[in-house]
Formats: sequence, C-alpha cells, structure tokens
Amino acid sequence: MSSPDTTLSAPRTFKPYPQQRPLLKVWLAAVLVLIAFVVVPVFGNDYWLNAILIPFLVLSLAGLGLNLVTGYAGQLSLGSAAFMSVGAYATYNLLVRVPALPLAVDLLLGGLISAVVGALFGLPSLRIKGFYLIVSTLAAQFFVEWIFTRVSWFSNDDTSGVLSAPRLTAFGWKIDTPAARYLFVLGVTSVLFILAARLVRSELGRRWMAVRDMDTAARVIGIPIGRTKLLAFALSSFVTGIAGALWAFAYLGTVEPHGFDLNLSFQVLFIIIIGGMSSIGGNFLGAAFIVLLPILLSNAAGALATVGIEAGQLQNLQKILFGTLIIVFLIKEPDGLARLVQTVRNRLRDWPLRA
Amino acid sequence: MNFIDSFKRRGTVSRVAAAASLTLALTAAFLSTAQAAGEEYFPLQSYRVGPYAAGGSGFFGGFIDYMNLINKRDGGVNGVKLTWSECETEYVVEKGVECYERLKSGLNGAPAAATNPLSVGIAYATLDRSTADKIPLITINHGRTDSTDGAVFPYVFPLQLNPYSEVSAIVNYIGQQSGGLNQLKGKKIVVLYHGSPYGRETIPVLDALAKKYGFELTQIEVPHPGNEQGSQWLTIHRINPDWVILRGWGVMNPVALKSAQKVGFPANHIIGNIWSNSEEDARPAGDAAKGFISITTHPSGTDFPVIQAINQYVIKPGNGNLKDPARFGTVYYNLGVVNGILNVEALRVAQAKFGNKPLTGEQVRWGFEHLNLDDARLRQLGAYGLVQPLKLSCADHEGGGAVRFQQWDGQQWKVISGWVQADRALLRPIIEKSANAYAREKGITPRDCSKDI
Amino acid sequence: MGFFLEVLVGGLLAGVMYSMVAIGFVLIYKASGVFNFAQGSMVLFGALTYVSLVERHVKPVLAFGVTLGALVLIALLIGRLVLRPLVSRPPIVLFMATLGLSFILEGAAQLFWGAQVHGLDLGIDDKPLNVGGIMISQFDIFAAATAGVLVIGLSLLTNRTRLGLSLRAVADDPLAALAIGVRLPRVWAIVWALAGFVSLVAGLLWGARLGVQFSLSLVVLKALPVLIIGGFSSIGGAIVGGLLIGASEKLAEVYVGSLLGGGIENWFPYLLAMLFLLARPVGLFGEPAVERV
Amino acid sequence: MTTSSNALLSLDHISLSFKGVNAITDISFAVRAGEICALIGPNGAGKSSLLNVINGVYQPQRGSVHFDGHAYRRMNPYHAAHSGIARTFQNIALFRRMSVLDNVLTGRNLHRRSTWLEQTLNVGRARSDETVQRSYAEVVIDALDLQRYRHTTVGTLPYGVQKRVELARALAAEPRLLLLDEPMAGMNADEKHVMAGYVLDANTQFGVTVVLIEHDIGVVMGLSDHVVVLDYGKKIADGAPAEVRSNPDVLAAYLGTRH
Repeated sequence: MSSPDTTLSAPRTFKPYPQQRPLLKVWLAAVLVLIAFVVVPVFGNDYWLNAILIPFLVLSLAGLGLNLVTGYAGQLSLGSAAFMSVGAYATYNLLVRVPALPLAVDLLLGGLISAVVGALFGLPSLRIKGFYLIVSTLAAQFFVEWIFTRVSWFSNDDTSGVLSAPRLTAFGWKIDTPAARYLFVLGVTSVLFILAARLVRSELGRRWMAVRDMDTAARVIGIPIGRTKLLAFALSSFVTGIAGALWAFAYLGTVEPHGFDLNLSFQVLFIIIIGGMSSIGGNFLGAAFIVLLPILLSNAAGALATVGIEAGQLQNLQKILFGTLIIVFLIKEPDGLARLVQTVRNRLRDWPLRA
Repeated sequence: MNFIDSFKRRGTVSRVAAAASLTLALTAAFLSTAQAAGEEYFPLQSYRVGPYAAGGSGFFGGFIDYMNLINKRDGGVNGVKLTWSECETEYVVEKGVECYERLKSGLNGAPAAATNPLSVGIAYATLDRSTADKIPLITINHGRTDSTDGAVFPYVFPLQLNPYSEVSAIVNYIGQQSGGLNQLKGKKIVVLYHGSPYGRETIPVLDALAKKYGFELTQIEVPHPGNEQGSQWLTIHRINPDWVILRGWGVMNPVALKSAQKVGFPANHIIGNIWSNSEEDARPAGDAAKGFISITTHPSGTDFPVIQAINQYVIKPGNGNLKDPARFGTVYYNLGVVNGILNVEALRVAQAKFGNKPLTGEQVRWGFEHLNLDDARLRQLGAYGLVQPLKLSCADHEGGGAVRFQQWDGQQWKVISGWVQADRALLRPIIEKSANAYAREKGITPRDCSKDI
Repeated sequence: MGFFLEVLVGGLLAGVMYSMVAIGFVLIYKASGVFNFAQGSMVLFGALTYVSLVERHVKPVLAFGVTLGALVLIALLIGRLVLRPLVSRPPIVLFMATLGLSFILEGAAQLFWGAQVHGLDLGIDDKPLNVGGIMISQFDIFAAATAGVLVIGLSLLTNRTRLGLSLRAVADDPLAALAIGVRLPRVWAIVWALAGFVSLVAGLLWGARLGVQFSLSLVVLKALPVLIIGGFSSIGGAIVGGLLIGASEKLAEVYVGSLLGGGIENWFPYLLAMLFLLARPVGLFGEPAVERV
Repeated sequence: MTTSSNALLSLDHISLSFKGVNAITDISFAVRAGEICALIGPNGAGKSSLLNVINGVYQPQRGSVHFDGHAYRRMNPYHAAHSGIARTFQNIALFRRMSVLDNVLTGRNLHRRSTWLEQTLNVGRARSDETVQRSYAEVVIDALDLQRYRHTTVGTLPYGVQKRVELARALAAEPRLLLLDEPMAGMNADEKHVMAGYVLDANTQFGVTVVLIEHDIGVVMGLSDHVVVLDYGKKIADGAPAEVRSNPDVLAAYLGTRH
C-alpha cells in the first residue's frame, strides 16, 4: 500500500463534480429561476397557475420520486399513486390532529411516513427480481386505496373517506391564492429536485445504478444490495408522498381515495418513460408533456370539431397517441426527451464544426 | 412554462409542446372577462368517453337540447341567449378541474352561470373553488349530502334529491309495500353499495333508519369497479333478505343483476338507487334485469310536452345533440332536460331580481336559492310529472326529496308509483351536524338564514 | 357447510374465468418473453368488435370470424412494429411497451365502436342449477367447459406439434432459436394470433357476464396474480392459479371480508401472490431462470 | 494442510460438486502474501469454480478457506469483498450504463466514511470523504492509463479497455487479494503484454496479492511466481513456474497423451 499513499500525499487537482453536462446551462437556469419565482406568479393568470403549472410541478415531483426507484435503482413500481395517497393522508392527519406543527414539518413527516410504507412494500424486492416486483407495488396500489376508503379514521371520520384540505399557512404566510399555492409548490419542488440531483451523484446514487446495471457484480464489490434497494424504495416514496400531499392540498383541494388510482400511477410511469429514465431534468419534460398534450388536444377540439372530429373521439385519439408515443420512445429514444434535448443541444453547440 | 420555453426550439415532440403553450396562451388571453354580448354562459364539464360515457352523453345531450329549445323557441331567457361550450372530463377528476378552471371565467364575455359536472369526484374537487369563484355548483340528485345546508354551503346545490333522502325514500317505499312503516320491523334488508365515497355516503343514515324502524340491515361493499360480485351475492343468498337496495355505479349494476340471477334472487325485490336506474344499467343484464325496480326523480319517456317541444324545435330540424337518436327520452337524457329546466328557471328567478341581462354566478346563485316550482309552473313548462315540485331556500338547497319508482319490463322502464317522499325532518339534524362539523374544520362561519341574503 | 361449498364452487368457477385471460398471457410469455399487459385490452377489443358487428346484424359466426381476423391482423402488426425492434431488451421495457399497447387498443376500440354498454347474449341462460343443495350457475359450467377444451387444445398444440417445439426453443433463448433457423416473426405472429383467439373467447364469456364495456379491460388485473402463482410459462399453471385465486378470494371475501368490512377482493389476490412469490419466486410451475456470473 | 506462516490465502481440502457432479475434488494450496499465483489447466478443470469458492459465490461441500489467518466455512461475495478480496470476471461484469469514473468509484464504496444523508446535504465528512475517494480513484485511473475514458460510458468502450476498467474497479477497493478470471481472454499478443504489465503494476505498485486464471502458458510463466495446475477438478501440480513446466502430469494434461 506504500506507493498510492505517497501519491495521495501530493493530491492532484480535478473538478469535484465531473458529470455529463446538466440539462441546463447555469445562466439559463438563473433566468428560469427568475421567471419561475417572479415573473410567473406576478403575471400568470388563474388558469395557468391552477390548472397547468401546479399540476405540472406536482407531477414532475411524482415523476422524480418514481425515477429514483425505477430509473436509477431499476426496480419497476406501479404503486406511485398509492405512495402519493399515503403522503396525502399522513400529512392531512398531522394537519388536523396536531395543529401545533408547522406545515413544513407536516410535509416532512408525511413524506417520512410514506417512506416507511414504501420500504415496507419494497421488502419483497430482496427476494423477487425484475418485473415480478410489479405485484408487490400493485398490491400496495390496491391495498392502500382500499384501506383509505374503508377506515374512516384516516379521513378524520368522514364516512366516505374524503379529504378536504384545511387552510394552509406556512410561517404565518396564508397559502390561499393561486399564486401563493404555486409559489409554495414551486418552493418544495425546487428543494427536493436539488437534493435529488445531489443524491443521485452521491455514493448511494452510484450504488443504485450499480444494482440496476448488474446486481451480482455489485454484490461482489461489497455493495449491500438489500439495503440499497430498500433505501431506493424509501427515498422514492418520500418524494412521491410529498408530491401526493401537494396534489391533494395545493392542487385539488379535496380528494377521495380513488383519486389516487392505478391510472395516476401509470401517468407517473409515462412521465419518466417520456421524460427520461435516470434523468433528473427529464421529469420536468415528461410532466410538461403529460400535462400539456391533453390540454392542447382539447383546446384544439373546437377547431377539429369543424373538421368533423368531435370531443369524444379526441380523447380516444389522445389515448392512441399516448400509447404510440410510449412505444416509440421505448424503441427510438429509451432515454426519453431528456436525451433528445441533450443531443440537440450538443448539435447546436458544435454546429459550426459539424456542418 | 419555463421548461416549455427551454425546449421550444428543439425536437419534433417538443414542437408539439411549443404549439401547446401557444394555443394555451391564446385561450388564456381571450378568457379575460368583460360584460359583453347579451348571452348567459353554461360551462359544460361533460364526459362522452371512458367507463361512464353512457351517463355523460345522455345527460349533457338532454341539457344541451333543452338550452337549444329555449334559444330556438323563446329566443333565450327574457331575450338573453344561452351559450355553452363543452370540455371533456372523461370522468377524471384532474381533467374536470382543468375544465373548470378553463371555462369558469365565461365565454367571449358571457358570464358563467353555474357548473354541472355530474360527477361526485369532480364536484368534491371543485367545491372550494366554486365558493371562492362565486359560481354555483349544481349536483343534481347526487353530491355531498350536507351541502343541502345552504348556510354552510352557499354555492352548492344537491337539487331534488341528496343521498340521504334517496335511501330514506326507498325505505319508505318498502314500508308501503309491506303495508306501513311499522311492518318494517324484523324485515331483512341488504344494501349493496359501491366501494367509493358515493357508495359509503349513506352508511350512517341507513343504520339510523334501521334502528328507527327495526329492520335487519346488512350493508355489503362491492369493490370498485364491481365487475366481480360472486361472493357478495352468495352472502346475500345466505341472508335471503326481503329486499336488496342496490347503490351501484356503472358496470356494477348489470353485474349485480346477473349475479342475483346466478343465485336465484328475484330481480323484482332489488331496488336500484338513483345511479342504478338507467337503461344502460338494466339492458346489458338482459333477462336478468326483467322486473328490476329502481327509483327515479323523473320518469323516462317522450310524451311530456317539453320533450315533445324539444323534438319539434331541436331534434326534427336536425340539431339534436344525441348521436344515437334511440336514446331520446331515456333516463339520463331526461335527467339532462330536468337539469336544464332547473338551471334556466333559476336564471329566470334571478333575472326577476337583477334585471333581464346576463348575470354573474353570484346572482344566479340567488336565483337557485329562491327557486320555487309548483305544479302550476311545471304545467306551464310542460314538465308536469317530469319534474317534482321544488322549493329551495337559504337553509334548504335540495328542495324536493321525492322519488317515483319504475320497473324494467325487459325493454324499458314503466313507472309503478307516485311521488314517494323522503323523511326529511328526520334527516335534517344529521345533515346539519355534518355540515357544522365541516364548517368547523374549514373555519367557515355559517350564514344566518333567518335574514334573507 | 353447504354454504361453504357454494362459495368454494362459485370461487373455482370464477377462477376459471380468470384463467381464460391468464392463458393468453402465458402463450405470449412463452413465445416472446413478453409480459403482455395489453391482454386485457385485447379482450375488450375482441368482445366490443364482435358485439358491435352482431348489433349491425352480422351473423354471429361471421362476426366471430371477422373479429378473429382483426385480432390476428393486430397480432401481426404488434410482432412487426413492437416486438421485433425491442427483441433482447430488458423485460421491464417490453412490459412498458405493452402498457402503451393497451392504451392504443382501448383508444381504438372506443374510437371505432363508441363507449356505450352492450349486452351480449350467447344463448346460454344463467339460471342456477341445484346440485345437492348447492347453487351452481349453468353459465359458469359452460365457461368452465370452454376453458377446459381450450386448455386441452393448446397443450396438444404446444407439446405435440413442431410449432410447440420452436415455441419452446424461442422461449428458452430467442437469439439461439433464431440461429437454429426458427423463424421468429412467424412464431410470434402465430402465438399472438392464438392469444388473440383466446382473448376473444375470454372476452365473449366475460362480456356475456358483465355486459361488453370499457371495464372489461380491467380483467387483466385479475389475471396478473393468477400468473404469478401459476408461473408465467405454464398453461396448466394458469388454470391451477386461476382456481386457487378464485376460490381463496371468494372465501376470503365472505369469511374474512365480513370481519374487515368487505371489499378486500381487489387486493387479496395480490397479497396471496406476494406470499407465493416470497416462498417460491418462480411460481408453482415456472422454470427457475439460471443466472451465470 | 497447515497454513504456511506467510500465507495470505490457503485452501484446505476443498471439494465442490453440482448435483453430484464433482467440479473440484479435494484441492489444497496456499498463496503467499505479495505473490502472483496462476491457476492453469484445460477447460472444465474447475479453475473458475475455484475462484468462485474463494470469494464465496459457491459454497464448497467439504474443506475450508483460510484468508488472512481466519478460516471461512461459509463465505459469501459480500463478506469476501469486505474482508479484502476483489475480483474480475471471465465475461466482463461492469456497470455498463455508468461512466468509467463512476465504475471505479463504486469500487471505493467499502471505504466511504460519510453517510448518504451527509453526502446529499453535503455536510459533515462528505466533502473530505469525496476528495479522498476521488483522489484514490484518480490514482487507479492513472495507473491503468484510463484518463481519456474517465467520463465515457463503459458500455461504449472497446473490449480490451473494458477489461482494464474492471481491473481498475477491483483495484480501487484496495484489496489484499485480487482474483482475476482470464484477464487476457480474447486479446492478441500485444494487448496481452500490456495487460500483463498492468497486472504486474497492481502486484508491485499497489502491493496486491494476485490469483489469476490464464490459458496462455507463455504469459503465465513470465508473470507468475507460483503456478497451480488443475485437471478434471484435481490439483496435478503446484510450484514455481520452472518446476511446473517440467512436470510430466502437466505435460500429459496439456499434450493430452492421457486421453
């Protein structure tokens, strides 16, 4: 062991975080932050804030959550909605039963609780491989949906299991206008995205990818597979759970257990397929896509109706379109929009050389 | 929005998104409200695809046809034309919310009168918003029971029949059939309900009724969507009850009837509730549905003058909204017409106070709250027997609370009873208790209904 | 006791219906290693097409033929446009592709035929028979019989014929099979066509029970635990798994559900499947996958 | 068999069989600290099985492995790694979708001192830890001349380089014992020569004891201090290259006179 130590004594210089370029350049990011935190809330109208931007942010967050466990750690989960609902119901109970706690703490605890539940349903991953795991996550999906409908305690003894958002205030700041709700969601989302971005570059992130790429080899170099997988499930559900709480209280306002059904899980899955597996920024792209395409189509409805395609059929066309896109992406661009954007940017960058 | 910008310049897919942002910008632009043309706007969160399309297309078909009738025949309501636009929700809550937000601020300056989502989930999700935006939320025959208490829910109207009244009326009918409510003692009744907030809503009130009248009650949940009910019906078969109350939804209904047949339970002792009472609920069950009884707030059929008028002024000229003309006069269609009548009448009442011009949701709300349809008025409307007498007030956002019973003869529904009233006096305290609990949780101070607002 | 038997029998017969859908899965899994989530939407598509044709006064036999033709065509397209480009990609990717597929099929089915509920009468009435004090539904017996015939036919096909041979070869290792001259696309096409046929039969049986409408595609969720328990690659397993799930879920609903307040049918099979997985990760009849370092 | 005083690893009457078929029968030998020991023998002689026994992928039916003085009846790859045994595989087992640097860094995971939380929030030991691990990774990368591939995704690299990366990942773990399963398989003479050089560096520069499997007798004789010859799961020779070369059984096994 002598020679390496001597080399260490004279440490060489290198960039602390060498990565493939992040999705957005620094200055661009700065501009976006300015727009997101100042311009949008000031100039955005109700419709944009309530119906597009808030769900877009929340879904990006849910996508991020799923991406951690599926994109990075390679464990397919169809239970995202379930973990979202756990987060929502946990946060709700904290809000109404322990009014003393500040909202931020409620969210955090809500996230932790759903992290525990996530780890619980992740346990089978210690024995079960690959997509057999969807059984465990589907079990989570249906069981959670059932128990929240069934046990009215979770919904503060509302027999029908419906949650109704109490008024939200963070540090004396009343979150009641669309702009306020948007800023609140944006704040939480940004924090979690930054942390996640750091997380996936940390040792744990590397272990996740190692397990994803070849778990036998990972084991041979001394990575604790089980712990790594469970952490993936836990942290994923943590993020997803917080997303769920935001979905329930900052977006919808009132939710029933069936609001978190399998379809929502699928939507989240599509977000990461289209946005890009194991990409952080991709979640935004995927979510934007999932949120905007339907709205674009139904906005176009009027125009298309004159051509003889009425609203009903549009929805079917949209279903077909989504399905097709899923397949096309899986075949042509497994790394999703994120990679697409990446390549295009590279092209633009060294365009003079190429052309 | 920022990310859209960030990938506007890029790949094919992103071009779509770029276009999206553009279109949206535009729509958002002209949604800026300014009192203009003499039109009243009805935003329609309709659903014509997905698992529940049958209900949506029928209901909104009837609603739209009636508004068309008012425009074509009467040139609008006191000269104010009705206008509307549809937004497909697919019965999905998020889409419903998006539609609400998109349409709430009116169309080309015409103010939004009221929203009629015909979906419990969407109603729940837009309940707070409606109150905040001052737009009445109409949940005809469904919705949140305690929103009957207008003191706490000024902007929500579970018109005609809320879930509590529904089951109460059914129990009263069973009482009649058994020769008086006192005869209910010892009777066995099973309630088969959909495993959702809608289905579970009536659990406590049914327990209360069972206690009051002393009948043996078993409530059995069918997990959503309800396309597998073998075990539930075996249990029913074992209990062998006198009556089964079916509080179903969508596919659950035909399956229930077929499963009943499997275990040999007679269809004419199954009573369907307000969401188990349409042709689409009975017909798919084929023979198994013959004799099936259900409640309705409005008979199906086409021989009411108002339906005839629609036929004459709208359908015949080829402006009918139904894709399948055979559904003209069916339960969901007529419900749409009834809903149209109530909305229009509310508008009329409001105009009497605020003047014959396009009114804001807030003003229309006043109209709903002072709605008063007696038989005389219903005759004028050509809706006598189709719509029940209805009188709303600040404290009572439901009104009627009566149902008629109909029986499926294998082809269509035949009305087999007059109006059966719910025991609303009995229900009121339960409703107020629940409403006040809600008010506390939300920090709402109920209006004082003694002085008219 | 009589009641217990009634529940048991009811469950077993319901289980047969699950197996019907599961078998379609197994066929495709054997041939292409794909866990085909779209099976449910194929059931919907088949039933909806058949019903709509019959309602347009097409002779049932003809309608059946046409529908089958459509399904086969779809099968061919799937093989060419989806499976071939994705060959030798991780199973998760293939699975997700079939998710997309199911969206396409559901969309298309409703685009062509609309979304209203159709009744479907196969001419077998469903009056209960009283066998030794136990109620047994005629229709379920008919369904069971149909399933039986299907299974026998299919097992003969997969074990006795050359197709069966190449099938197993493909199942083992597509690329190797390709090397020894198995015409992959052809095998895929045949198998997906077979699966289409099975799903059509299943669709008609289910449709006759539930009425033909959107939620038919949800039967896929019932078939999944069946597969887990039976093993993805064994037709016999699908049947046994179906019976197991059917019986246990009904018994659970009646005896346990009443304690928990009912409605446990949606997740109970999954719980069961999970326990099975933990005990025997490859299912009852699945062959364990060999892993080399 | 007594473990000779300065033996880092010694195998003690190891027997391994799969479903009754004997892969290894009663094999014993010792590897001295600091030496390069080569396992040779015809295909199916049980060489890889032996490596798998040493780092616990397989559990021998009989016999025990002594590593660093401790006897292991039951060893598994995870513990093997933690007790200082690293290895490479016959058919490369890298994390294909990760960069070379990340692959090498995973090799460092045993030496992380900071928790994932510290690393995510970038508090406590995280910074210093990162610096240390990263510097060591750089040391290995330099030693194996992988600088120019640092940020390349492994899956896209040529075979020879991947072999090198795998060696780098193993070395990054600062193992005491390094098991190399055919590190030069499928290489031409020059490449083999280069690779041999790296193995030698690993042994001298990093002071790692090496057990490797190789077919090319030439390379083996040049590279190793100690050769163990297997045939049909039995040990037929064990000693310095020179004496092994002249061993009649070995000649038989290789010239195939016996069969």
